[in-house]
Amino acid sequence: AAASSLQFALEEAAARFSQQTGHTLRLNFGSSGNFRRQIAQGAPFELFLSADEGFVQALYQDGDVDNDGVIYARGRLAWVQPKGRYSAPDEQAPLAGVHAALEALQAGQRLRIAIASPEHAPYGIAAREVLRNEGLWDATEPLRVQGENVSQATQFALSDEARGGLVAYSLVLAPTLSERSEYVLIPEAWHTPLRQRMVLTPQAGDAARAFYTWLQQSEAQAIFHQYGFSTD
Amino acid sequence: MVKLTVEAQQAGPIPLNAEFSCLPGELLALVGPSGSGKTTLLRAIAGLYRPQHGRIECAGDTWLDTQRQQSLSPQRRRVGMVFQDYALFPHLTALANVQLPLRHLPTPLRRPKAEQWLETVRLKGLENRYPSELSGGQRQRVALARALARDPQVLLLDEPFSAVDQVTRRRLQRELARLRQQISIPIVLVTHDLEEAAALADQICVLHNGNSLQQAPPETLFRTPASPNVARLLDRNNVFDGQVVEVDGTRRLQWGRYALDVASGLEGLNVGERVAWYLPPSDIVLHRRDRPSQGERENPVAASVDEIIVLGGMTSVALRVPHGDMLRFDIATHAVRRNQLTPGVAVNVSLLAGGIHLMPGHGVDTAPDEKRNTP
Amino acid sequence: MVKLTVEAQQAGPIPLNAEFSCLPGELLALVGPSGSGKTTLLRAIAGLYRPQHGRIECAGDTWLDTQRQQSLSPQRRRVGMVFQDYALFPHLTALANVQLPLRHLPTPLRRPKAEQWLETVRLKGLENRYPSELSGGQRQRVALARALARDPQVLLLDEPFSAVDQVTRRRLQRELARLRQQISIPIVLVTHDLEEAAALADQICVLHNGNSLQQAPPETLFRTPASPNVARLLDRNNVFDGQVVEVDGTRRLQWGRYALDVASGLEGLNVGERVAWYLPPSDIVLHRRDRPSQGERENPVAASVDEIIVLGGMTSVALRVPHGDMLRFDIATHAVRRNQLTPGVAVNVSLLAGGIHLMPGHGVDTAPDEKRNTP
Amino acid sequence: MDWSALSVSLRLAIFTCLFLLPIGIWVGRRLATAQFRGKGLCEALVALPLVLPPTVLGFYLLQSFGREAPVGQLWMSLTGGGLTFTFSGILLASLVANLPFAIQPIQRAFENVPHNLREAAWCSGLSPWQTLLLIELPLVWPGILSATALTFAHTLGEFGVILMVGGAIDGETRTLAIAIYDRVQAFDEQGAAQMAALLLVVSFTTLGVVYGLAGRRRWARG
Amino acid sequence: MDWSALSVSLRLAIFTCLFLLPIGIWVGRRLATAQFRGKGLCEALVALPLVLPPTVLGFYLLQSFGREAPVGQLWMSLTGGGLTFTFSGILLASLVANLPFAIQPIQRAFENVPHNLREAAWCSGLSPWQTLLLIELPLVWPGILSATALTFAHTLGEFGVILMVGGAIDGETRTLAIAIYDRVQAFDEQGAAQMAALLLVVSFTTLGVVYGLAGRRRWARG
Ligand SMILES: Nc1ncnc2c1ncn2[C@@H]1O[C@H](COP(=O)(O)OP(=O)(O)OP(=O)(O)O)[C@@H](O)[C@H]1O
Ligand SMILES: Nc1ncnc2c1ncn2[C@@H]1O[C@H](COP(=O)(O)OP(=O)(O)OP(=O)(O)O)[C@@H](O)[C@H]1O
Ligand SMILES: [Mg+2]
Ligand SMILES: [Mg+2]
Repeated sequence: AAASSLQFALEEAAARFSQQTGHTLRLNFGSSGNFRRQIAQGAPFELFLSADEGFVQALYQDGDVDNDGVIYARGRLAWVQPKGRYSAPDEQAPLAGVHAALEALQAGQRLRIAIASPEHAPYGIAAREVLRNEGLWDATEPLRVQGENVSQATQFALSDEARGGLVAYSLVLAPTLSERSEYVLIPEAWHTPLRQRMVLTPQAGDAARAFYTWLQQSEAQAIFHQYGFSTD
Repeated sequence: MVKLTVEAQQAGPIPLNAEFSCLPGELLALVGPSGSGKTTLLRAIAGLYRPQHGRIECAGDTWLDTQRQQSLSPQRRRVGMVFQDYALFPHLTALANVQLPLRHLPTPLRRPKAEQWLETVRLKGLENRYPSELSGGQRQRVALARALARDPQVLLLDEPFSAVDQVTRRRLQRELARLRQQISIPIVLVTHDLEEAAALADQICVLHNGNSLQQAPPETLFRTPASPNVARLLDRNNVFDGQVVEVDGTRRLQWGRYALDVASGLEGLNVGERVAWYLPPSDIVLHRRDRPSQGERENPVAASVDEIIVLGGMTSVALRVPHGDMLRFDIATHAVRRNQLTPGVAVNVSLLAGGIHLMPGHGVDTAPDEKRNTP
Repeated sequence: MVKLTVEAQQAGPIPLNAEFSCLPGELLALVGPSGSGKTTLLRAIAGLYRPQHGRIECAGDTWLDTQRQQSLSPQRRRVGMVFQDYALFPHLTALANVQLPLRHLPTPLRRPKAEQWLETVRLKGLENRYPSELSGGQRQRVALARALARDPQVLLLDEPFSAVDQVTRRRLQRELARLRQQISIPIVLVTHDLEEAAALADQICVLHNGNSLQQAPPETLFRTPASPNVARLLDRNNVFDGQVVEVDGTRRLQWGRYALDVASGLEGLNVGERVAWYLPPSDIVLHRRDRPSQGERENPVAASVDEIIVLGGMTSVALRVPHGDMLRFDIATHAVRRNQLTPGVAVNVSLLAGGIHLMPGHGVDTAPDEKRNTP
Repeated sequence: MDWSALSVSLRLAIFTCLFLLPIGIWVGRRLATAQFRGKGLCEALVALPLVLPPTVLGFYLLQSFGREAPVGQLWMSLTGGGLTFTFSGILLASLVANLPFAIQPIQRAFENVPHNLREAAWCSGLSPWQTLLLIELPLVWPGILSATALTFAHTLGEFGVILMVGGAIDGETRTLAIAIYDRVQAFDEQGAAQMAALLLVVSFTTLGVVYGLAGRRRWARG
Repeated sequence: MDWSALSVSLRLAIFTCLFLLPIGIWVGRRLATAQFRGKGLCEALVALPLVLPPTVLGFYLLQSFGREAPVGQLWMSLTGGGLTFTFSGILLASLVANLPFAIQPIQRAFENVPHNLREAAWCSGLSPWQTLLLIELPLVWPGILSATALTFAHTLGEFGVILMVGGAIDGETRTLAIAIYDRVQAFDEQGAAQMAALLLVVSFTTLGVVYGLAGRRRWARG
């Protein structure tokens, strides 16, 4: 079970791992919150890669897993917008799109800014933090649309009505999206690190354990990096 | 006793106070004005309606006894019922409708038996029509066939011929008469056609506002109705008001200026008592112009022709007597021509003493007021 | 012309080949066996059914002309229709049902008018009942009131009295007769009750299998039906098969061993020709035992009593003549008693020459076989 | 408690019912009374919004509501505003998603109106319109109530489609169902339970009233 | 194409219909014919699963299906297995979620069966059971078909509840709807569209067949 933001990275990692070890893996992507709940109910997942370390820690505290796992990567936030429709994003001013949308609003045009739910989605919380820090949170209120998760937020960000959105960098790198979108990374320092933690569940078998170990090695770390995560 | 006996009493919502019985092989006609509770009583017999108080027995079994909280389900009562609105199953063909109550027969026998019943009601060829594709009378006949097919212990027919033409009706009536000889069960027939009741029934029970007023064989009923009310419900005219008098030492019935001879019934009455009386139209004899008629000296009454209505071979005649009452009777149309009856003509008639029927204890004015029907 | 004329032809699915007309203020009765298309024709007049070929005109307007592809909607035809199954609106009270067609009146007038109509059909006090809370006859009367309330240009009544008792029926018939004098519109009445048709109708149209066989005033129809088929549909018995013969230079009708005198109709026929003939029951005169009867020398026929059915004041008598045919007629019950008629007794009757009605071109065997009804 | 979400939910549910009922009555009546080829196809089409997972339906709607898509363009030219992420947008989506709920019960009800009652109404001089209003609608009333209840309840509970098309904007497109979902996802189970209780009370009251009304008819069939 | 997900979806839909129809017929008939106090309440209760957002409903079901919860325990003691994350679990959840779809149309249909037909059946000697089978069921057939179609289609499309209770386990609880959702989430719009097309074809065929059957009845009312 893995957070949906890991979709592409983990597929590649799993393929590589299977190739090397002969183990086959079944991957299940979805909302980390749902997974937490399901694992607490005894869902037959062996390894849980959460997008938010909070879920893993909560599981540990409730005694549903034996340890609090390890951090395997850190997520990065990126500004993404539909390709070619607006002025290209600028490395120096990653939030230029937000400002542009605010100006458009003054001119009477409403262009939406998409984020994931700031209440429960890790990337949404980070996005809120970024906007708060920049003093844009209240101003963007009428422009914000919220996705249930970061994937939906990305879809919103690329829809016709949107100026763009603050979403997971890992998704932006997805092959089907790259041709439709333009992006710029948000400096990692602007928000609390999106530490992603994984943990083995009590049902974990050999393959899962091996994969758990393998993921912490450099080859896997490189893949994560390639798909938009920070690693140490 | 293997007869059907029915007693039902309740105050509302449908007032009932009825009691009647029917022997096996006998046909009982329930007659009464629209809304008098005929359908309700049939439904009570079938177990579809439960009166507050009542007792129904049939073929020795108690079907309903409200005192003992006993009530058999409709299925266990084995009644064949023709509903007033047919209640055919719209999703089944005529044949399948009739086949349904035949489920006690082995499967291969059902179809031929159902076809036979449909033939009995003259619907051969329409077996595969759905009820919506049949005319009103055809539907009614399917309903009749379905009731007969049930092989019932009692047959309940709610105006089973009301929608069929006279010729077919006659045939179905004949069929019903034949059936009565074959299967010896009580048959209760609701009808508004008094002729039909007279022709078919062994017993007629007259209902009014849920009350059973009189049960008797047709002949008796038509000749000696229990009250002016019954007479009127039976569409008998010739109900009058008279007074018991004594003339030359014999009791007579004073009617206008006539003191009528009465064959029987006057003995028990006091002189001076007012009494309602009835004369069947068959006991009114018209005096012929050209020669004396039989019984001419019996209660001769002078009257004038008020109305002549020719109904084919028969003609209905209304005569007005001097004090205003109206005598009505039917005679053959050729007799009307022969006697040259036209409105206004003065004629003499005899009121046969043997036919005069006294109904003491009832004023003529206790006529059925249909408004009492209402809640 | 302001009369109603109807023509309808089609081969299927319901075969029709009918033609009839009705003057304003006139009442036309449609009679015919169950399934003969009476309801279908009324529906065609009302615009609810469209025959393949046909023409309907009323009050000078063309309501239907299939040749010119013209057809008025039911709303614009202004017909008052009593449906055979009443078709009351189940969600409206009796009063509201009757109020519905009164929407051309100003609102405050509707309610009193509707109440008035309900009173006319003797339903006062039941205004606030829903159809499901009424008896069959009460429902039918609501339907009648609703049709009358429409203030129609033509009144179409599909067995409007079939579910009401005889007394109420009589009142409603009287009401209808009164109405006819007030509003001068054509009235088409479907009925299976021939007496009703005879009593109420100015014209009767006999239908069979969708064909209109004859239209005529009742008296004419009952005395001179156009064919044995019509006679049989009208429930007339006394239809026989005879042969034209010449006796002593005059044409006679040979019937068994009798060569009957016939008042008219024989002239146009050839000697030797077989011909169906009919005698109205009113033209059969029973010879009295004690003294000679009038017209005794006219076509005397010896017969034996086959059947005696007492129906109240009247008795139906069937006599068998030597060659097997059966003569049926009604006489007063007291006449039966007087003549001591019982089954088996030999009697003489006269067949009045003026009543004998010849129906050349038809064999008696072309009887209506209801099986032809079927598709 | 999230009152603005409740207000959005209620407004959405009420407007959906208001718009959908006439459509349901019209389409249901057509499907019930008219006989034409491909009727089965039409009926299946009506049921389609049921088949697609809400988010997928929402996804397709989102795409077709966009500025470049035909529906969005049409709307743009009519009103000057966009469809996605607006109340109008989720209303339109909700209309599509609830089509089957509105039409099916009404259609079945119309199928059960005996045809001769219509004929009797015509013969009483009622125009087709008056027949519809005075005769047919009262007779199909239980079906209409059913449709209203189902539509209302389903709109209150609908979440995937609304979220996808609306983007959960506070006070505009964020419904109570979305708010509850957010609470659940944020592991605020108590808050979720409270809002769910509120939702239940609202729906329950509405449904209770609706069915109470339906049960009150005094007349009976047949 | 995800055939195993299709198979799970079809199995789920078919079983849901199979189990739910008898329930729908029984409850619908009771609600239609019996007169008792609190009937409106019962009807509202039946409609409840509609009101809750699917994921919220799923959440509550997940909790009550757990090993410590009463339903889960009962199931455990009956079968020895767990309910959550198994096919039985999503089937049970689907039964709950589809209750209103199955009951409502059938109830309305039963309400339209004239009572005197029942009486005529009893007088023809049919037991209440036979009356149900031979008279009432054929008459409410359109309603049953409606219920089947709605239930079938809705089960195919249902996603929130199933995902929550079933956890999207391949070949066991991962339905086509979930697979489509996953494809959408992964921005694989083409894959999603293909699967959605498959889903549509399946449902369309089923619905078409169902409504085709419904349209075939030759008899008419009234
Ligand atoms: N939908 C239909 N399809 C085929 N035939 C039909 C259909 N409806 C009626 N019929 C047939 O048409 C014929 C005429 O029917 P109609 O109702 O006009 O008869 P009717 O004279 O009114 O009979 P009744 O006196 O029994 O009411 C009947 O034989 C009937 O079976
Ligand atoms: N549900 C009801 N509630 C109250 N009164 C009713 C109800 N159903 C019928 N009635 C009344 O009960 C009385 C008896 O009805 P019933 O149907 O037994 O009459 P009936 O003798 O069969 O009349 P008809 O000859 O007209 O069929 C009628 O006055 C009718 O109005
Ligand atoms: Mg009755
Ligand atoms: Mg008819």
